[in-house]
Amino acid sequence: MSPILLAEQVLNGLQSGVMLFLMAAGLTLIFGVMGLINLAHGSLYMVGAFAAATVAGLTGSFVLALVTALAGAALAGALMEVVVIRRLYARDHLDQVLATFALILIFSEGTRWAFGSFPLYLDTPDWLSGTVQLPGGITYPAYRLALIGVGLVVGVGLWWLNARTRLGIRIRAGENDREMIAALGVDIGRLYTLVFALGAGLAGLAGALVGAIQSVQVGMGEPVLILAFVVIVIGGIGSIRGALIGALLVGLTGTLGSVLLPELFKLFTDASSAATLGSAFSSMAIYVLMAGVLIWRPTGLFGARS
Amino acid sequence: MIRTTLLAAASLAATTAAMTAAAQAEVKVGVITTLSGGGASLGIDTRDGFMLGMEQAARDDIEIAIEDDQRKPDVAVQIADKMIQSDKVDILTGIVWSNLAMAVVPAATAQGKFYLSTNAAPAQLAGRGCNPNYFAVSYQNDNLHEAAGAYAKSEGFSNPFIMAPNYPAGQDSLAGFKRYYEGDLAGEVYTQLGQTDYAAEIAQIRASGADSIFFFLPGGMGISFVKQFADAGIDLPVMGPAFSFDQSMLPALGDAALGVKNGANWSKDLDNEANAAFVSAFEEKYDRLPSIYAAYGYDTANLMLSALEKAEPSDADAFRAALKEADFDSVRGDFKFDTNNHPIQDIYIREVVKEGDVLTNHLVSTVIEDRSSAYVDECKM
Amino acid sequence: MTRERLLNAALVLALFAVPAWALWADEPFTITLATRAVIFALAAVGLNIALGLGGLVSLGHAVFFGIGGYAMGILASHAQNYTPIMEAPFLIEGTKSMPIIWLVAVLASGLAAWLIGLLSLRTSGVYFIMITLAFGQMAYFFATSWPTYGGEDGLSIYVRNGFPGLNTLVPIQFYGICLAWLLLVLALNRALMRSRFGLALNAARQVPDRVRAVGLDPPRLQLVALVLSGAITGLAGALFADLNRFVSPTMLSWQMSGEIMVFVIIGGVARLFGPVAGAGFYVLIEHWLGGVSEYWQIFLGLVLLLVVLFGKGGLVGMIAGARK
Amino acid sequence: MTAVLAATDLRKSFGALKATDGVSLTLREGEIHAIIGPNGAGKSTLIAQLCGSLAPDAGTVSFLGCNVTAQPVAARARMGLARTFQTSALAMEDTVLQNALLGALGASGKPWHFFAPVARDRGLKGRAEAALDAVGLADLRDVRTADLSHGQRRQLEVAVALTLEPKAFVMDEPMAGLGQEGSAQLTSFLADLKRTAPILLVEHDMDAVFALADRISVLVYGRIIATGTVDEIRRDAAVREAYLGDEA
Repeated sequence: MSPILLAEQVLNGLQSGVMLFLMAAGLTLIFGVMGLINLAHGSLYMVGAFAAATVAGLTGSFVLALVTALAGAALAGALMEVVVIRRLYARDHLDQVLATFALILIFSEGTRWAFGSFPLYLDTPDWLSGTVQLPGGITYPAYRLALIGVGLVVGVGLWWLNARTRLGIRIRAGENDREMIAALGVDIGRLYTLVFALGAGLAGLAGALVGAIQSVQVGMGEPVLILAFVVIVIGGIGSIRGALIGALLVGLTGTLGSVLLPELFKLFTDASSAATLGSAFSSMAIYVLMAGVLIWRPTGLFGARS
Repeated sequence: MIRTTLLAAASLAATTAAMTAAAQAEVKVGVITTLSGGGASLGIDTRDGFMLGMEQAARDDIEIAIEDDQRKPDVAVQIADKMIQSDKVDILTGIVWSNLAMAVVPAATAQGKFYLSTNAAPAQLAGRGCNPNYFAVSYQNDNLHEAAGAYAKSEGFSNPFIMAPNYPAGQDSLAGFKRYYEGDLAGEVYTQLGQTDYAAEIAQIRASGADSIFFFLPGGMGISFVKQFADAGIDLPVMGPAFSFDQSMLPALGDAALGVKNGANWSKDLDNEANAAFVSAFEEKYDRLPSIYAAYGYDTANLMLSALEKAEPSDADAFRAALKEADFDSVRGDFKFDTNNHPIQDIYIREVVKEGDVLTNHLVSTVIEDRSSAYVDECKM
Repeated sequence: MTRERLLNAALVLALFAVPAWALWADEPFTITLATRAVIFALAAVGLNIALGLGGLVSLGHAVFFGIGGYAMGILASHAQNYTPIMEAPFLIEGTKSMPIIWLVAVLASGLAAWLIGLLSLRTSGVYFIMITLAFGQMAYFFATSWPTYGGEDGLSIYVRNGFPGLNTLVPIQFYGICLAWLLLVLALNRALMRSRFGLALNAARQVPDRVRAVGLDPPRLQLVALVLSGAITGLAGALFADLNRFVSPTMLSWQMSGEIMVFVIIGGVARLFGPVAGAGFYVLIEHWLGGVSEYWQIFLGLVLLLVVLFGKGGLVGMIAGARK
Repeated sequence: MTAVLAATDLRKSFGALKATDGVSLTLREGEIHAIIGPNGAGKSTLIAQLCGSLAPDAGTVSFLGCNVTAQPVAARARMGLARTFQTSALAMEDTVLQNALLGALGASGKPWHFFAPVARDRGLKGRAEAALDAVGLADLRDVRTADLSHGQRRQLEVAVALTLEPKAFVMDEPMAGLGQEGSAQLTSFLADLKRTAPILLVEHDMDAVFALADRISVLVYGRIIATGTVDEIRRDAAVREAYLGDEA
């Protein structure tokens, strides 16, 4: 494999990692602050994609579509929090898993009921179509490059929010001591709704961004959801930094695994079987990575030690 | 809603029955297809095409039960059991997916029921596992991939890159392509089932020096790949089976699909009377263009009706013979069954074009005439 | 307690009455449906040992269910095709005999549970949920892409496997086998809950520190619980595969794990008959709502949500009141 | 006289904080050895190391003459080291008797019986009931633990420890949250209990400590600044300084 191709694959891995980060950041934030495990996070991703596809179809504006996706998913998230989620904070993980599993069913079939069973159309904007030449002779799709950029901007934004704003201080306080900040007069209910909406908005944004290069359809959220869980578990639940590192690790492992493993098997067997075997093992690669990390560090790379 | 629900006496034993006709029905048909969850669009088209055929015939002695398999094999088996045991159906049909067909068909035919496939037709059931009561009205799974292979050969491509998901239908797909193409390959890649990001594969394609691309990625996978491929700025001819470029998929694909050549055994501009009538009737009734699944569903209904004209399913031998005659006007033109109960038909190449604002397919050429299936000799029947 | 006993008795009665009614009314499909409920209940009883008694929230029980299924599929398909599974170093042939299949299913899924437990029990809480999910996904993807036994297409067995003296193709007879297993396992589960092991495991869930302080080792107790749990769910998987005469990777999917968990929670966690009530309710709802609307899963979701939010203790808890 | 339980130069740091800084102490046959010290002195960390739930960075713990530094909690418990917890660690959903049975079960070392009901296990039951009798909870044996009063839970904690027929007790603030009457009761109970096995007592209640202890060690900032009899400790200058801020 040529160095250029390898470099391009590394970029691909980064790009998929960055998108996973958008999902994982919300999940890990919600877990860190509220102690809630939210399986329905993938549904918010789907809501974002559907909102974007609808708005883009009506107005033709991609930027407007993204804004709607973010706002729409944040709104859906806030609604979800107020109606259902806030009743779950005091419950154990088991109840949370089941209730949010139920939410997946409701969201998925509800979306299908509203939008039909056919995939929707959402495309990249003209000004981001085509490719750009990167140094070293790499040809790379402009849109994917933009995705990496957006992911980094969100990452920096989250860091800024966390470290430099009042909201961030409250969020960190909420992670450490719930009773204390309630005693200090912070409206903890509103803080939770806000955090949940923030996480939901990020998921919606990811859904819209990825929806433009994938298929906008019911059920699109679940595979991403599972990957996002893998990411936050690897990174350590509650840690934004862990989510970023975990997302990049998972993105790179997934992409490079699917490229390199078949090459590896070609050393032992014919091209067709190597392709089959390589694909079989690469599909398990990230889960092996996760199991490995947990066995080595039972609370993830950046998780709080018990 | 086609179905009515009867709640049986005990609430612990609710039973549904579905009917279009009164209780004096003489023939019962069970349609098992995917109506909810991912992949529902294919099942809905199958059902709508099938029901269009049934409604045109307007026979009140045929009772039809339709159930949603949720694309889950165990649910499909459960429904089949129910239809056979409780509803006492004579004929089953409607399954979209090969894995569901493999779960249902062998057991159903073993119990003496007829199964007419509106889509899935896996290799096992065409070869060693063939059964006199099993008829594939659609095709044999490999056919449309073979068409793409034949097209690649006729176009003089010498270095195609081929790709499919890593599961039996995907492996059959690439085998089908290679069966008719026979030349060198720039690369052969198996992706993951359900994969949504193809950046890595696209980079490999770019680096491989391929002169064309063949891929089989059903459902959302195909939409993702085509969009991403269009963005990658690689200017190569693209081929695939009809599934990813079918009418139900095109709106989600957008202009990215323009110009793609796809292997099919039906197209809405196929020039025969039955097809013209079908297309206009479907559009009128459902207010959308028919997909290839709708066409298969419609043909299946008409094949079944033609056989019912001649015999009752209770007389299995006579009914089987009547089915085998295929005495109906297929929307695909000439149609007959080979010894393994799979069709012998022409296979075409279509191209995705734009008619006004609407994306659709046009016929380009006939690439294989009177194609049967690769497994016909393995069928001892 | 008496109300719970009454409910349990009613459930057992229903397990006999429903198929009896179906037999009388000539509704064989109701028997099939009841068989499905009984098998799901058995799988959930298995999970309930880990989850209810052991406090191990496993989102990977589909692995054991699927391994049981594939034990049946692999053995029976080799017998069906007259090809041995292995010739060297010694000959292993397929079989169509249920008792042997059950034994293999129980051993294989128990072994898998032991391996998964050894690695997973290093973690706890959400990490445990997620690592079991990860093992489930590994098994799922492996089964999907491993072509030898059908991959995504799965394995179809044309004729149900045999049990000496019975015709398993007759729905009521196969139901009888499944019901016998369920009742036997429930009896064992009841004994287990009252045994030394049950006492220790129950305490290990609530106060692991205390259990350590009296000289017992919570992870070892939990590992054994997981093995028992996995083996029972594996047995259910073998029966489920035999019910459908078919096995595929869907049995290994995370949705399957979720469904088994749903049976337990709707029914009532750590309640002896919770899984039975939950699985019965689920099959009923699925069947009934599925007949009402294409979008029945919305209603299923709503029902689940209501049970979790407002029905503490699941169905058994709602009907029979809080424990003790 | 040989020590039943002994710590030698234990050290444990969390980052820059030296929670245990070279602690050596012994627990002798027949005595109550109290450990006192202001909040944050490192008492809980010390207990955790003695009982095995926390591994020291350096130093050794020996019990009955064996070096148990590397042994986990359960192994030390099986050897006869019984502890009670500061906040009751009891199975709240279970009955009083079941909690006591758990202790007896742990002492038996045989939890791998899957079918025989515990309720008919004479050996275990006898042991558990004897322990409940000893602390005066016999009448409440079928009450759910969650329904016990705070004081009763403390008694149950002791009962569970008793079922182990231990060679030594480690008690983490057994008086905490008890009223005056409760404290007095427990005090007299512990005074008898030390004949069964010596007690390492971590306690805030100074009345109880001064009434019970044969020896006292004072822990400040991870170090033992004094060990001695009640009178010696009362007079100790360093102790006065630590507690009262007196200049020596």
